[in-house]
Amino acid sequence: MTPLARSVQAVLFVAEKPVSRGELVRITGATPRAVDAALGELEALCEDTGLRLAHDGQDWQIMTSPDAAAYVAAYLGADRVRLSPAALETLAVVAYRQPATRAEVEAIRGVNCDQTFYTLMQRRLIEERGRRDAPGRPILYGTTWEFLECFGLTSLDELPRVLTLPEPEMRA
Amino acid sequence: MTPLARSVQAVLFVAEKPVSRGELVRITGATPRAVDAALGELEALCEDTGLRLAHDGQDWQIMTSPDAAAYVAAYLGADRVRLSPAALETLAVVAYRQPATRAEVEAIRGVNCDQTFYTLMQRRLIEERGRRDAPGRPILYGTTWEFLECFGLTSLDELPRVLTLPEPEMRA
Amino acid sequence: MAVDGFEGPLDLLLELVEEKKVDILTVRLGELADGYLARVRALDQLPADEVSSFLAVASRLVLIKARSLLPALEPSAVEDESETEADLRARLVEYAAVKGRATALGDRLRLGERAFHREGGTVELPPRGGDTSALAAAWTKVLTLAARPRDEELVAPGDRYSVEQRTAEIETLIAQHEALSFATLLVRVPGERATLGFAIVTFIALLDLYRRAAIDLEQDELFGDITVRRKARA
Repeated sequence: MTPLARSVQAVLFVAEKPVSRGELVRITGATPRAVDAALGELEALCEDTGLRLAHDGQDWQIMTSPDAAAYVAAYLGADRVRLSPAALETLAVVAYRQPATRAEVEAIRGVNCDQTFYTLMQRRLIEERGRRDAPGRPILYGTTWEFLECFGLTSLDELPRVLTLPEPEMRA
Repeated sequence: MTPLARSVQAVLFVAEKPVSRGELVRITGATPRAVDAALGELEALCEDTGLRLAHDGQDWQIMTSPDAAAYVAAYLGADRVRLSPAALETLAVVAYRQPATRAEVEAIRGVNCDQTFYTLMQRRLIEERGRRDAPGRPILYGTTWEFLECFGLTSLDELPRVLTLPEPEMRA
Repeated sequence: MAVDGFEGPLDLLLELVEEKKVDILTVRLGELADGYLARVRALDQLPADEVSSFLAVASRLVLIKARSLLPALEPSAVEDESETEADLRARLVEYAAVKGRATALGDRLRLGERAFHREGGTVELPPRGGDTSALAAAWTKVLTLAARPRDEELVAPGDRYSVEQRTAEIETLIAQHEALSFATLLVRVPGERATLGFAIVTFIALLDLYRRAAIDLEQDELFGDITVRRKARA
């Protein structure tokens, strides 16, 4: 393991929230390219261990591996997250289309989604992501780190692929 | 890496304090001898990385490697309080409503707050303040001197005033 | 908000497609119209705020069916493009994909194979540099979330009307009076304006009675009152 990758690993270990690539560059004094390489090295090293390197855009965090979940939950006394089918549908639309407005989610699901948005916000699975530059400037929503964590994903690229139907055009 | 070593690694990773061998045995359901082997495996794996497996008697903990210390200090020194958004929310509820019970904070936030209470207690930002004279005699929490210091306040009266939303009913 | 197991009109329509065991891309949606109306009628209650969306899909299905029965029935210029069968099908396909994804996410959740992060705690530095405005913002956020209405408060039980029940009421009335005005039927409590939910349920009940040939509907002028007339039994 290179010294840089070791330092990045140590910093991500003590961090209490995701650390951006920019911050890693600043702290280590390395070039962005070198930091990327170190992250890649760390990611490969985590394979087959109890830890994973996860990222959301350019923010990075070390997480536990999903197959160790039962033991970690036993240690932490953590509750299992439960979501209604309705909340899961709303979450699915936001996760796969993000950022998305509430009106877009409602257009797709064909129902009012106030309650499910409320539930998902409370559970921190989705969050506000600015506003769309359109009439009324509606709020945009995206998924959170807790979402990745809750579903044991290391990045949004790992979202399960489902169906192979052509996706229709989005009507905002 | 064996599945047991992976699980032990994941548990030690999330733990914010040393975990005893006995606790690891209880959580994993493995024999003490198997847990020892897993710890040995983990120790060997940590060599040449940014992390170390440390122990004090039978208590085990993952720590950062000394040669990464400068970067860890650079990261932590930049802004020492790095509370997760969840921890910040729990702290906000305790700070503005104190004294408050855990059940009250959970009723307001709508989610389980065990972990964030633990973090805040560890960081000495909140502390116990006796018990409420109610069924079950739940523990009351309030903020500490360190909280005032950390946020640069001379007293709680200096907490920023916030909106005038009606305060929600507490369902303790 | 689930309506007898259906989360909205698309959910119900999708189930009908699946019941027929046909491909969503080839099924003739108009053929589902009768089944759809029957299922909506059988629901014991529709929340007032969702009636319109069920109704919108129902009317679209009926229109598609009518066009298939009467090929000469060209779409009028007034109807906007979104009224086509292709558009409804596209929405249904998209919704089916969403359902599949939701199920996949739900499966992951059930497996419980989640990840955990570390909250920190090994470093024994006295905490410093807290941001009071971030703290205040967090408190505001908690208050805002906590102040939002919860599910059980959204629809008061008194505001729920069942189409079944309303249909039965109108049948009783029409048995007593040969003809009634629509305006009369909208009066639930004398002197009080009907709620939108009550009006919509009444309207669906009338459409249903008309479909079953129990009543005739007459309207002399655009936006004029509608006369509901008992239909002579054949």
